[in-house]
Amino acid sequence: MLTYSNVNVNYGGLPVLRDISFKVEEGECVAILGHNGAGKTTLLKCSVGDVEGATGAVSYRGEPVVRGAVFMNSRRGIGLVPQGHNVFRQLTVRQNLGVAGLNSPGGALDDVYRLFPVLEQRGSQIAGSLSGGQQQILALGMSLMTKPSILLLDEPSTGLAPVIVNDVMDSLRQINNSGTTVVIVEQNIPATLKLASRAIVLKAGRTVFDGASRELARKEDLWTWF
Amino acid sequence: MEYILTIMVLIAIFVILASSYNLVIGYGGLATVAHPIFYALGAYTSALLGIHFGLPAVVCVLAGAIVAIVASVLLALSALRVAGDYLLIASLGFQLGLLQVIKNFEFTGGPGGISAIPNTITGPWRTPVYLLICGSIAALTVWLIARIVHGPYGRAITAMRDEELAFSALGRNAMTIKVVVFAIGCGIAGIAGGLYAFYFQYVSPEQFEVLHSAAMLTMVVLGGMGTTMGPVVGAVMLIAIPQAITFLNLPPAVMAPMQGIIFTTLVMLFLFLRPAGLVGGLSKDRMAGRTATEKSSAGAAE
Amino acid sequence: MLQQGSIPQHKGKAMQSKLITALDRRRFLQAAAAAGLSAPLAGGGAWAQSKDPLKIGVTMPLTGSQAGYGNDFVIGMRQSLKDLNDAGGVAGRPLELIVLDTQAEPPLGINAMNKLINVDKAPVILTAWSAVVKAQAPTANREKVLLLNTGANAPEIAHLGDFVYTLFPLADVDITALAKYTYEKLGKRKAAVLYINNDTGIDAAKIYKDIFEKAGGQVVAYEAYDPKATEFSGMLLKVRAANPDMVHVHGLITDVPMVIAQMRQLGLQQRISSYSAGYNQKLIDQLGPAAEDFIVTSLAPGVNDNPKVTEFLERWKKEQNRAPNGLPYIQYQYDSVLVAAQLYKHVLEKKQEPTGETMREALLAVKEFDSPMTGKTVIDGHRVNKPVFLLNVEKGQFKPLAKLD
Amino acid sequence: MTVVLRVENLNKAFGGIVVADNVNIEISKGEILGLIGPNGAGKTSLFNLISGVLKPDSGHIHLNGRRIDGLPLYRRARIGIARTWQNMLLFTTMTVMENLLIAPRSYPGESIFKLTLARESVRQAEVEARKRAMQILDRVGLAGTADAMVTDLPFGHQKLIGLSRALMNDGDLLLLDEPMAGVEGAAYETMQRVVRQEAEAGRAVCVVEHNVSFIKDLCTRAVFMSNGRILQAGTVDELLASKVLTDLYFGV
Amino acid sequence: MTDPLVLLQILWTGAATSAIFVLLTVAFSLTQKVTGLWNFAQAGFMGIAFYAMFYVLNDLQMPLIAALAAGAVCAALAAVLTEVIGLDVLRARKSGSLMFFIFTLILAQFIIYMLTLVFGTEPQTLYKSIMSPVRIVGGIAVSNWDLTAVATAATMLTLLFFFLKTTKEGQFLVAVSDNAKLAELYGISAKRAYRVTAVIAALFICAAMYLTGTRGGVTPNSPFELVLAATIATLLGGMGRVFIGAMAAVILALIQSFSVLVISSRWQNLLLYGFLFVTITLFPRGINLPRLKPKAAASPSVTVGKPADVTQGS
Repeated sequence: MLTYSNVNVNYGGLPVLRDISFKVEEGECVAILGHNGAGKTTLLKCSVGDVEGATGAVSYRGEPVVRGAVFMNSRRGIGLVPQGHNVFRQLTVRQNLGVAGLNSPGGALDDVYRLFPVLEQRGSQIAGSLSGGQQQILALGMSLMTKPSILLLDEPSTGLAPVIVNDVMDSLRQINNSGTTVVIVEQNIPATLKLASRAIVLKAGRTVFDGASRELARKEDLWTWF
Repeated sequence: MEYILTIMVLIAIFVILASSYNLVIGYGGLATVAHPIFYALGAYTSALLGIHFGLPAVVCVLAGAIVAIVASVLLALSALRVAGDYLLIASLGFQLGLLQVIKNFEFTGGPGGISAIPNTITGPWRTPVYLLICGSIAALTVWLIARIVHGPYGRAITAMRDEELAFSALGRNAMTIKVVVFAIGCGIAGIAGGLYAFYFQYVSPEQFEVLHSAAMLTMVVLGGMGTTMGPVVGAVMLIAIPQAITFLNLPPAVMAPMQGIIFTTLVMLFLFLRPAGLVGGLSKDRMAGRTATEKSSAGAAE
Repeated sequence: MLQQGSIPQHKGKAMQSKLITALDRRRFLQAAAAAGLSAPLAGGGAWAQSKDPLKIGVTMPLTGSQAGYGNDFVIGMRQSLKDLNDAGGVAGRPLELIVLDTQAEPPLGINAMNKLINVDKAPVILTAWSAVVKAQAPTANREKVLLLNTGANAPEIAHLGDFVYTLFPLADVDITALAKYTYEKLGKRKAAVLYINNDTGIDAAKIYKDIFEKAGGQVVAYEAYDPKATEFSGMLLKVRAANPDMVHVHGLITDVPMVIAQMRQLGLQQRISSYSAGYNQKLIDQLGPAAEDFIVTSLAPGVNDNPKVTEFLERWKKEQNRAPNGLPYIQYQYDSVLVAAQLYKHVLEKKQEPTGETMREALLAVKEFDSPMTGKTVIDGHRVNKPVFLLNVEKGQFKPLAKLD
Repeated sequence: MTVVLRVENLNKAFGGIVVADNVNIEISKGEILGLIGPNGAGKTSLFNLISGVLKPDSGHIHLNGRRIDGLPLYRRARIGIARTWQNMLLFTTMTVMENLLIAPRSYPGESIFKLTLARESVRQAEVEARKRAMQILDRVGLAGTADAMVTDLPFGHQKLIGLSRALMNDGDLLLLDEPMAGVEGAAYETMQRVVRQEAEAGRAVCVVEHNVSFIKDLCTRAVFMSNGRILQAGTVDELLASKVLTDLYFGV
Repeated sequence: MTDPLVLLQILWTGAATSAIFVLLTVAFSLTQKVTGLWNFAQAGFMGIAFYAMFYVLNDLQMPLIAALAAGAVCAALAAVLTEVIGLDVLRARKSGSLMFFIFTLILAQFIIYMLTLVFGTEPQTLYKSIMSPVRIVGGIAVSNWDLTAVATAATMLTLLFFFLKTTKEGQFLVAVSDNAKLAELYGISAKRAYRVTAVIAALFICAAMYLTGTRGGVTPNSPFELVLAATIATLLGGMGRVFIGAMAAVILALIQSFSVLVISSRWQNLLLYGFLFVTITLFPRGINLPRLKPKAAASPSVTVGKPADVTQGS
């Protein structure tokens, strides 16, 4: 569904991604792990064409990802939830969801409300005034409004209380079970490994592990990767 | 010949202005548009002192510079707390407001300006002597600014502009540097004002309208912001080109707008083709922020 | 001949003179063509080439907000020039106007003047617009070039120095007359004075106020407005509250119609006066019936007072296909060239080199000049006096109201 | 051992996000303290609080017994806090040498008065600073690049320049924010060597680093942070062996 | 002076004439909100709109509707071209704000010189007459122009409000102005939003120039004054708050009108610039008018990931 082949990215002399190749299959749930600076965010950005000067090929359903026009990739069904509670801060919750769903006729509002009842309750609240956890949930809900076929998440649990992290992960599981492919970048490794069946570990821009989550847990040199 | 010399005096004055503006905006990274008002303060102060107290021209010009410095420090202390676009707009308000004050006071001659500024040098050698004075001061300004920006002080300025946070965290006081750079730049503009007043013996508020800061800015950018010789080249070109165009003997109704069109077209062309300016060489479009690569490298660590 | 002695010296002065002469000639040809001189030039080509023209510098706003006047001023001058040259010029030499643009802005005025003095070597320069004259004065005094004002009226012009003279009566002449007339003849007691906040307005408004109050009247509102303003309601309502019985608006043709329009729209029905800048058909066009009973001054006789003016106007209409902007001013422009020619004549007759100093001496010596369009010009120190004509708008036209001496 | 830095009951929150939750830390002369924890744990924020980029909501910071939490950023550097940055924050339009010359604690060239009135002292300071800068560059093996633009250097070298610049400040406390991120090979070795030397020379060093082997090799003591709180302190081995922390980190 | 009729008259006339100011402020402020730019090139678009109308009315002798259409189309075209040829390039280069500032300012000057070349510098009015019929309503003079101005401003503001609130394209603008990068992730093209904004701004500019040109003379240079006023109102309203900016425009106009009662009218401009300077130094985020929804403002705003780059946790 999503294919990376020999992707390389450099920022001002620093190689951020080196020769990354992997495939995400339809319906999979993949975790991408690695410490700060390992290149995880860049990796995600490549799949919506938001990285200048990336070499190699990223393709989605056999078609290459359009470079430099994020909105076109988004319309094709690639949903990215960026890091840092990215919501339209000046709009209400309902407006946020509305705006996100504008390009996907039919609407997924009911599904989103079923998944995240809190969004319905907070419908008229200005998004910027939500708590961090609620913003993260809103961002997730907004992404679902685009009815993505593949959902890429960048550290959805950052700054969330542990209880909420569980909620978010549960929702993601439901989303994945309903047929949406999920790729998740996380620092919160335990929660992520419970969710994802497959893990990819990046270190300094290279893939150092790609396999089943259960296998990862057995690795002896785990600490040296992080 | 005399006419050419007069133009050269004007060029010298604008070299002083553009260079000092470059110190503030190019090297200091302080985006203000209030430079003409300091030029005005210098001009008015020296003109008024010359007329009412008959002080020697040198004293008047220096007093003008001091007034410009004092005003610039006042502006700096209130406006340098805000940065970027805000500083731009705050300085705009300062410029427009102070000019309005000058226009409305009687002792400044109101909107009509002051015309009876005493002549300090008489005789056929007046313009050559002025050219010598203005030229020397222009050269001195360029030299002084080059010295400032290339010595240890300039290093501090550059570092401050490059990365203010790291700069402060190394023990350097960014605010002091900003205020001092601003004051020096504006003080030099004040001197230019004094020279103008004594040479042309006439000052009026229109000469210091905010659009003139666009002209000065254009000189700086066209020549090469943050370079020593850039503003010099810019000032020479921007004064000389319109003068040269007047020799084409176009009908007047075409002349003025043609001058403007040629001028703005040139500026836009340079803006797009040589964003770093004529003298800019290899330095990048670095005036009001970092370049693309720097920015993304800052974000590269996720 | 008399003047020949001066020419070689003039010619041999500097290396660049050749280039400049070439430039000048080209400009002259262009100027001649522009002024419709091409036909007589063909006939008089022989003398035009054999003898250097006598130069008269002109600095006028040819572009910018005042260009409408400035350009017409120059047309007026060129008509005068044509008539002079058709009649053989001065002492057999043609006259030449070298016209530079000031945009009515002081720095450009200085710049243009420098060019006229240094490149074109004109000993006499005709100029107008108060701020420009003020700015040029130090240069004139320093370089000893005769600067003649042909249209600015700031009273300060009388005190600008030894080389600055006016051919145009300053504001104290017409404004004094108008203020007196308003009090004495129109019987107004409470006046409001609105003026543009620049050289034109400030001094004139002061004079109006002084004279009106001295006469026994009361100035109940005295307000300045920014030259760039387009919105006057607040000021006008202040006037309305003060309830004057006469309003004097001292501004330019760019703003006076707007002031009057907004005034009428706010329900102020008082009679309005202005000075000669308001003497412009455009104002009536823009205001329609609201312009009725509007009083302006004129410092030159009109069509009814002087047949030459009628002739001049007809010729203008024929050549330009329209009426001139600010006719009374343009009459002064026509006459100003004649004054300059008379100065040249005097200097050349005395076998002097025409320089700023000799031209100035000539001015003081001749003192009285024929001025067909505006009546005799008598140089009285740094002032001139002329009769003041008042006009009133009746049924969409300026009609003579009074002549005040 | 002399305590160089003492942080007492430090608190800081942005809106609802707590970056420092009653943090207490002491670092002594010659010690290298490792600061580990997941992303968002508040490690960099702690550096920012100590160096003065951020003002704490409450709590005290002492350097060599002197309370410093009220001082502005630049004053703290002058009394002896040197730090590096996660994103390096090098002066990108300047050469390597120039980057270093900005950094000495005393910099008379910063004063326009000294520049005009005490030229000689400025010159003297300049000469000394250059000498010191060359020594430091020599130590990191980059003496040859003194006149190169920093942006022309490879990433690992830029990191070393970031460190060298901090070393120009000869104060007692050195804060290193992810010195190893993106660094490999020879540069890695150099970094490790230089940091160790600094500690041996008597500085108190605090390192934020994800590279656990680096922490393991260098640090005698480490603290584990999460959600702005210090969860555990001890030797590196203790921390790594701790079931709680490993679970927290990996949940295996 | 304290005659209530006078005060009412000032209020009415001030409010009516502020319509021009309001329309231009909305154009400027909306552009600033969506694109994040201080687009001084709008001074040029104003000139284009005016002279297009002037040309169609006076030289082609066509009806008003054609003139308005021509003015709007020409201004919109210029605005969109500026986006495509100029601003997009600078954006792609990630130029500093000073570059944008110079570019828009120089472009405005360029357009103004072009217009000068073609139309000269004489002040022109759209119609020969600048008089407009007046009726007295309860002792207050109300001119047709006043009514047109108020109606135009009110209609256009209402339309804009509903455009932004209810239409898809309008919501795109809102999203892009809030966070362009994020909007792209939801399939919204920022470039397209910028262009739509340029067109809307052109419509407002055209309406404003119609009002200006029927009230007094316009020269190629006059838009500079106008754009300056719009900048100031935008700032006082607080950036990104278009409708509050429009309110600020009305209030500023009224303050100017009323100030005449206490100070000489020649000091009016100083008042304006003084406001600008004080506001920007004391309240760089604009004067905070009490929010209509106090609850939303009172609840703690979370600034995750915002507290400057350096504070991002490791």
